[in-house]
Amino acid sequence: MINKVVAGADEAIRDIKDGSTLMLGGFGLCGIPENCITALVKKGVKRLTCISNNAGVDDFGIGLMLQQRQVKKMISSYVGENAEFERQLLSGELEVELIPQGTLATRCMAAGYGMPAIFTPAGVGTEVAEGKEIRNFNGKDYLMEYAFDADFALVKAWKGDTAGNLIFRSTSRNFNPVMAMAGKITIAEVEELVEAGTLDPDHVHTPGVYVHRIFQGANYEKRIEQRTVRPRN
Amino acid sequence: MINKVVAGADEAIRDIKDGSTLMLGGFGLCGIPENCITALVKKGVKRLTCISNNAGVDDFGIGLMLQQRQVKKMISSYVGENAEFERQLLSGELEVELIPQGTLATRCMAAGYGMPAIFTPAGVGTEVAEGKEIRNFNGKDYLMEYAFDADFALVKAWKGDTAGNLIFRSTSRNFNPVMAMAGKITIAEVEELVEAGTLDPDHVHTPGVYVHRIFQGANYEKRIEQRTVRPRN
Amino acid sequence: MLDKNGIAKRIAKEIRDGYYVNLGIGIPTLVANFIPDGINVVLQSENGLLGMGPFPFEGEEDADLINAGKQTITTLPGSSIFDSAMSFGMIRSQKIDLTILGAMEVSENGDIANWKIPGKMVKGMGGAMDLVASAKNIIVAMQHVNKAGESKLLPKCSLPLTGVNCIRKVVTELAVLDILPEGGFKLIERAPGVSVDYIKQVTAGRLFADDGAPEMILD
Amino acid sequence: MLDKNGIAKRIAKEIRDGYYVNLGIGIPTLVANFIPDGINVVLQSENGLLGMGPFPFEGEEDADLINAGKQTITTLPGSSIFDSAMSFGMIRSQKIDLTILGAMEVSENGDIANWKIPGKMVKGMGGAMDLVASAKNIIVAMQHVNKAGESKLLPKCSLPLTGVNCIRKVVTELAVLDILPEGGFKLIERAPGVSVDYIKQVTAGRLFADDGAPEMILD
Repeated sequence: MINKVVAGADEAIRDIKDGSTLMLGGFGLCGIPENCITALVKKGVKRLTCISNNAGVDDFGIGLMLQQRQVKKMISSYVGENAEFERQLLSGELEVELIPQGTLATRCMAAGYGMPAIFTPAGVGTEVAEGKEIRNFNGKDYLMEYAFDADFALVKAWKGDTAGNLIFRSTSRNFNPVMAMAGKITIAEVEELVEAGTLDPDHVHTPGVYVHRIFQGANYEKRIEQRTVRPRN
Repeated sequence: MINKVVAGADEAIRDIKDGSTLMLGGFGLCGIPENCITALVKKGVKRLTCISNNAGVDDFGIGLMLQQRQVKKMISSYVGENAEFERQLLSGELEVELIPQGTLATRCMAAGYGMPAIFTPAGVGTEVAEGKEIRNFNGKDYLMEYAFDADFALVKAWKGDTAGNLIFRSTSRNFNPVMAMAGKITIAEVEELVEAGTLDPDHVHTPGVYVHRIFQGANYEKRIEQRTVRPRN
Repeated sequence: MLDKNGIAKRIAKEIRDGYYVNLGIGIPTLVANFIPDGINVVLQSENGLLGMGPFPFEGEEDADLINAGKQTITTLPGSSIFDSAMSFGMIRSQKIDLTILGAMEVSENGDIANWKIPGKMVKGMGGAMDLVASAKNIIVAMQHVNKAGESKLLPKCSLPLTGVNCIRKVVTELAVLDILPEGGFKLIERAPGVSVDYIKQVTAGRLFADDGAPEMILD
Repeated sequence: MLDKNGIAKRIAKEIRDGYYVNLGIGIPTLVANFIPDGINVVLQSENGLLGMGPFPFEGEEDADLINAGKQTITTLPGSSIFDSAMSFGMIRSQKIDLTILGAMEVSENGDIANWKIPGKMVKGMGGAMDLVASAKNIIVAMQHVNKAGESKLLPKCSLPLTGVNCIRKVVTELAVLDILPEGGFKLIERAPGVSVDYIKQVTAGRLFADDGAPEMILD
């Protein structure tokens, strides 16, 4: 078996450079690569293009990179809940490309599956369709959307093994598996790193072939964005 | 939760008619819907189009339907190991469309993901490309292949629950999950049917939304096509 | 006139046994509270869950288990988890029977605008464009008029579109309206105490109410 | 001249530490037996397995665990299972470092024919067309001449093609040959006891062997 383990976040992101294009897994603050983000802030790389469904909040997630003005462009489906983001956007410091959430997911999947483009009806007849090829199949219009081309994918899993196999927990799965398949170099951080042979091959969500580097992250905060509860009777 | 349970194979396939298009999961004899096939032979429906990676052997799998001359057309990637198949093909009774295995899988996936067509390089420059649209992306040629349109998908899982969630075991997974997503009506037979709530939501391979009918099959033979072993020292 | 819960309650009557349903943020989320007994429904959350349950009891929140509104939730027996590509795959392939979402504007040919106001900070369309482009059955839950008192049911949307020719039904605090295949809003039901004339007054798009419309019955 | 195991052994020398490898049926399958110690390799089986292990011990065969040749096999620590769409997805996206497969004919511009003989029963291409269209590094393992004594290394394939301009290296019982980007077979190594002249004689395509070629060293 091929060993993918690196010592930690700093080593994992060692070759992420100014101007790199990154995919970052997660939905809101759920399932985000916390340790990789901390390491990127520490490293101080600039002019990053970040493909991520959301942009974090002011003091957590990608928001931390925005505070340090490390992000040149965000490609996301929803970027609310972030005052610094709004400030940079309105001042022109930050470029934003908003794309439908399903299109975002499927353009990742396309890269992972070696398909240069896919067809989706999302955005037909809207400004999202501007400049894009429209094609009719069986009476319905679809946009042709291209596979993403990202230098690195940073994903967060629950468990991983030394061979790079990943298992996600609950809805923290979200974009992580499709981004893991799509990065030229995929870096996985996990809450628990185990020996190859520990995970049931039938339970693996992301086969190790997609993962180039894996490490066990430290001190997961796993912040909750909207704590909603119901009273006990 | 929505209950998808039917009494057995006969009820599950009740509305499969002469001339229906079926997808059948499995690779070789591994992970094939044995009970559905037995019920189809008993029912005697004719002129079926079968989308399946293989065509079984003379006395097992789709071979049983071939014996009864129930199949009008096979859409497969590999159809060896079947003398009756060969006889019907050479006599013109049976029509065969051979397509690359990855194209077969991806055309199923396309249907399941609501994508009318996909691009693949498989078959470019070969007779598989005849009459198909070729498109160049980044200097490489791809064929445009269409999503399958099947009336029924018959799949076989290891465990399933009353809500239709499926878990596959080992390499008997193969085409089953992608076909389960692709059928207009998907029928799942399982070795063990359990109550909803028994399966870990993180372990489910095929969410119940894709499965219209589920039943526990009887007497799985699970025949081995090529028994290869090594000696104990 | 209905309050938000009233709108949600009325929409809940559109749900049939065996439906898979996607609920948007806001009033649509409330619909889950009014699904009648004996009606089995599975709620999809497009971040990757089928079988969304209620909020957790206090102290049982799980950071790994949220809905598309980023709220902590629970699973139910029979739930399943999947990635974002499969989630939108099942939306595109029309495995979801009913989608309920909010809107800023709806036009008489079924166009919807609900994601962007020029000149204001745009947060993004999230999954809305995928949902409206693919769903076979979409109900909009919204107020009949905006804060400026202007009708949100228009001949043509003035805001940037989310999707075209896709909405089939609108439920507001005043009325239930179908969007006709040939265009126009057909008044189906009036909220208690609301007159046809008043609905006409606040509906800028073509309104068909020739044969009147009954008052809705909510219980 | 090499036997089948010799061909497999020579090909095994092309495998680098950390490679993910797909082995076709026949001689390619034998390559697994000759992977040098200290070289970590993961074998992919395109029916949905990474980390293919050896055949099971007698009595431990599992009908649910087979390879693409439909043989009973085992998994290894670190194995993973996936569906056919993901399997070919990883093939198309070039996550597999090396593909080794058999052929009926190879042409001097890297075309390959290995699935169909006109007039004979055609069993199908299986995954071969996907593999040759996508893999970045493909080695063909085959006999230099067919049963009729005709060269299988041709200026142009006569049989229906499996893929075009995709083969980079051919290993036969007589030689190791690279296919040059500009076309033509370049003799890299000779099997023990085989002369350049003999290789020239049984290679119908253009052969470049100007500076001779060393005898291969297998151990």
